[in-house]
Amino acid sequence: MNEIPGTTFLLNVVFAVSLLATVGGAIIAVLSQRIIRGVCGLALCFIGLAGVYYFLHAPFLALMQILIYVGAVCITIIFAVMLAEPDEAVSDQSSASSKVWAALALIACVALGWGVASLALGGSWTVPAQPLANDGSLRAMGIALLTTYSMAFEVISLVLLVAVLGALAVAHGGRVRS
Amino acid sequence: MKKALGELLSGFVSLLTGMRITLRQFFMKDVTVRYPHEALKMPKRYRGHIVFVRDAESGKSLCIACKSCEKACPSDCIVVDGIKREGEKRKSVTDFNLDFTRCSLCGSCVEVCPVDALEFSKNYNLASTRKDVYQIDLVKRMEDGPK
Amino acid sequence: MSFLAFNLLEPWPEPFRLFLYLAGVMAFVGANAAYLVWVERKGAARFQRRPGPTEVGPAGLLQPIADAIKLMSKQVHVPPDSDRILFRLAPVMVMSPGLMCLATIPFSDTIGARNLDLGLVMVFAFGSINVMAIMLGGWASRNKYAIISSARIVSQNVAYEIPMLLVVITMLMITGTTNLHTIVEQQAGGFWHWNILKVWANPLMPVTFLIFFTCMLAETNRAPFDMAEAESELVAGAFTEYAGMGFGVFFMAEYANILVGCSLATVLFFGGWQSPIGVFSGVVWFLVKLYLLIFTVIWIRWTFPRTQFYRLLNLSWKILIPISLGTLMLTCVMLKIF
Amino acid sequence: MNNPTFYDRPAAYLILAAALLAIGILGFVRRRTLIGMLISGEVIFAAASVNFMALNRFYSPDPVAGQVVVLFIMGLAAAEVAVGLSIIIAVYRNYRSIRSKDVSEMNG
Amino acid sequence: MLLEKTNLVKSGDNETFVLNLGPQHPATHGVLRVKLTMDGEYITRAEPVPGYIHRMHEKMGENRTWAQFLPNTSRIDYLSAMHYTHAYVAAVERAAGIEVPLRAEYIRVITSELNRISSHLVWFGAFILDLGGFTPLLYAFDDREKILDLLESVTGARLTYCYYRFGGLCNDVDSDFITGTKEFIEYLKPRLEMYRQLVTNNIILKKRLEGIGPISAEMCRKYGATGPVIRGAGVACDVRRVEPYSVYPELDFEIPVYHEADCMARYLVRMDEMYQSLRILEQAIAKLPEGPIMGKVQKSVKVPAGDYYFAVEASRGRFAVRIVSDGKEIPYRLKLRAPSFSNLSLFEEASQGMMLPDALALMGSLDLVIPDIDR
Repeated sequence: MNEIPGTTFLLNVVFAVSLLATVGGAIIAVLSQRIIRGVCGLALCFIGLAGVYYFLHAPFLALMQILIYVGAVCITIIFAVMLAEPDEAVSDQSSASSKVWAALALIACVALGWGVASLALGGSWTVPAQPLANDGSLRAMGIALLTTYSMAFEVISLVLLVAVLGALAVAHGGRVRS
Repeated sequence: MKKALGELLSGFVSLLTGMRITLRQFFMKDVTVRYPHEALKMPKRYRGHIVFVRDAESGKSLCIACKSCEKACPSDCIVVDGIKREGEKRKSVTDFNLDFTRCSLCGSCVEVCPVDALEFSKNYNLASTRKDVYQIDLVKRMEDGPK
Repeated sequence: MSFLAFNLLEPWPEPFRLFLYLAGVMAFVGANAAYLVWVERKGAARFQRRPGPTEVGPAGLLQPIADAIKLMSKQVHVPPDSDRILFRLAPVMVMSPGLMCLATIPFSDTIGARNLDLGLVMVFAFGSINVMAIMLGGWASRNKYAIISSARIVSQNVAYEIPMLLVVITMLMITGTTNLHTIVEQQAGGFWHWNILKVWANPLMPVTFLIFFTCMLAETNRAPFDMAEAESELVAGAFTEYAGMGFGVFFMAEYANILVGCSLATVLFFGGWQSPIGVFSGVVWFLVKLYLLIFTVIWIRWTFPRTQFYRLLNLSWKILIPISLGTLMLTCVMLKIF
Repeated sequence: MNNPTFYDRPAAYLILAAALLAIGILGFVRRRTLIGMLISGEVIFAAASVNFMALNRFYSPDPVAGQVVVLFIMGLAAAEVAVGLSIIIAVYRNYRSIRSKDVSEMNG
Repeated sequence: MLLEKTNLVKSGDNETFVLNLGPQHPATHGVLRVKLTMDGEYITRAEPVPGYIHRMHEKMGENRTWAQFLPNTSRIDYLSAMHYTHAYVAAVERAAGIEVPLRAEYIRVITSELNRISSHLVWFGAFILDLGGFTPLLYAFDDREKILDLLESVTGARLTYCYYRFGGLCNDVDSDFITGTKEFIEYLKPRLEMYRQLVTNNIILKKRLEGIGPISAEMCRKYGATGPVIRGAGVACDVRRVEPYSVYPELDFEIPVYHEADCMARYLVRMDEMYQSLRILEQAIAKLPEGPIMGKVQKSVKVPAGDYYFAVEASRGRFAVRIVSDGKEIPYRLKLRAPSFSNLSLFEEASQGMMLPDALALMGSLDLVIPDIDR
């Protein structure tokens, strides 16, 4: 570790920023009126999450998070927003009954979050006696993907292929040019 | 497949040819004239706004205020006035106003002039932010003029 | 400067290094973005046999500063119907990938902001943010031209990311590492060791480079692939509504991205800081290669007309992706044989 | 505090995951458009990924397993988004709306 | 709600939006507005809205003497001013029965063809600019500058020449002009070859123009499109051959015709026309006779009552002047038939279903000059 005392503090700050970005981004993602801002919030959430992964000693995952989620998923969603333009109207959010429902949903979700968090914290996790020999690097991951998890890897590629074909089929079906 | 590859190759060659040409131009001399620092000479027949021809002997205008130019002008931008002075055969000009904002530089006035009293100036630097710069008084201009 | 900050600061604690290299990279990107505009204008002028900027400073060298002052003094106008937050966020976002990506580029053996094991992945991860920024800018403007342009940017970038990543995977198979520093070290000892001439690993290596270069042009929205701001079609595309420094930042980001792309090409294909004769390697060689590539980018821009949008996509899907897949396969086979 | 590096404690990550889950479910309930629901779904996925990573990091002997699982989740999420969005576009083409309410009215 | 929505779908409501291309847009080269109804990037309807710089040239003609209208003729299509003046002057000459000396006719042909080359060079540059290539524009302007210098030395103006007069010309050409023109011919030939290599052969340009924007001969007839547009549709329609005027019958030149009817065909027609103009220039200079440059004309031209018509081949197609005179010193009616207007009017039909960049390539290949449309 570093000898300079400020380092730990700085890293803590960076971690806090990541956490804040993740949670804040998620809140923007689900609560903003305009869907396009929601997508931006999602992107922010993912970037924050990348930071979190970095602190979890998974830099490759952090970069993949940005590459796949921000670079592909968010952009695809924005693209869909452009095509379908689903700006939510403000009016149907403000009626009295919907406010009640919103409050109920909020309470339920907070309770859920609380419950899950306390379960997770209160659970008795077995700490392993000794870590495995591999270091969790990209190399180790590649080897694992092609040996231990080769079946899952194949299935995932199949799923992706089917998803691409399915998406093409579904999207093409609606596109009948006269 | 072979055809497609051939097309790809010939297309690529055409791109390289284009790049070769522009690169050759890259090392050639500039063709522009850096205007405020150097200026081109106006050709003999350049049609600027009109000015009076100065009589070689008297140094005065040849204009006889016949108003042909006023009539010939398609844009009505010339106003001429003259008086007949004592002891002179012809009228002489007292007022010759050119409204250059309306002039289309067609040269009708110069062509129609019976005594060839008008010529084109070589003045092309006519940019201004004020409109009254273009109300050119030819008589005054000749009197103030250097030659 | 960033490249002074490496060995000198090795014993220094991480946060200070972090801060210093950030400042260095920012200065480098800023200076380059500003002066590449000058280079571009001078280059364009030469190709068109004009003098280019001459009035501000000797040979117009102060022109970028004059431009910046002019842009900054302009009103920052946000169109009334636009999405204000996103409209202002986009120019900020668009600069960040250039800065992040450059942090991992090794300029020489000792000069480099950060030697990351995942350098190559990082460049692509942060490079993808750029698309989102331009797209958001276009969308937030609420201008029809800008929205068309946004849609184009997305399709274009998605289409060209695929062959680019395929090429990069080919490179990964040859180099066996994502550490850019190591990749350059592998290419030491003369130009015949550079990856572009590694024909025993893949006889189509120059073609691979061409694909990479084409994709880089498309990803950075450079002519002949500048669909995003095709001025004769979409006025200024996604940047139509931006005035003053907002536009200036987009403009600079384009050059920052070119800088990153050309740096990456230098590192991957041209042996980074390695000298072509095997001795006297150093940062000079990196810069020479980098700026030659940038010059080529400018040269291409001032030579060709713009492609059509669907031809651009066809080029990617029908030509570049099959060929890059082919080179990938070929590399697999070649690496297995030898 | 005996351990000042709070980024090295599992609690932070587990709470984060729970919070993301709650936010995601809230969004799933609140959002009225299909795209909004898709976004909320992504947040829930993120919660799951964080949990996997955190538990893997602190309580598992194999540092690779968690990463691999999260990679799989990413792949699945990408597939989900691709299919989901194409369905949304198809729905929009046919119903001119992507609100879940409007679309559900169309049954039959 | 349900019914409403399904109705919407059934009535063919697609995701169209209206895009105003212009009045200020880089691709329209002036103040032309085209109202585009777009489905994505596809144009479902393109409605040109001209008239932003209408200057009433025809009405102006009815309010001034025959000679006073001369300056106006250079300003209708400012890029081919010579042809327009030629048409007007020749119409009046035909009406008033004025003889034009042979030397003047040859000089008219020389200046007209120089003007045609300069006009095509501007089009060439602007067209490539429309397609996103900037550099050829400046090369073309460099060449054009040489033509402008030549014409300026004769006429005194660089754009609005107003050089022809009833019965002849206002100035004679000197030997400098003749040698200058000869030099220019030799200069331009390798330049055109350079353009062929740099632009015409370029794969990107070929892909952008070949098969794009087909305009059949039938459509040209329907809308009265002339010039390179109809010649690109396979019809060898050129006023210089169909209704010969001036000394064109004595000169040997070809009418370039392409049958593909696409943007590339129109492009190639114009590029070939520059070669042909060079050929005409060579011959006309070789044949240029000595003699007067003005015929016998009374001081103020009087046109006998009647209805007269004269057409010339301008750079953009057939330009015709119809004058109706009641014997007074001002025209009774003056009708200008401008080629760009007819060429633009087919844009609406031709651009249907095209993508925006293709439609702009089509518009560029029509070579529109906005003042010519609006007059």
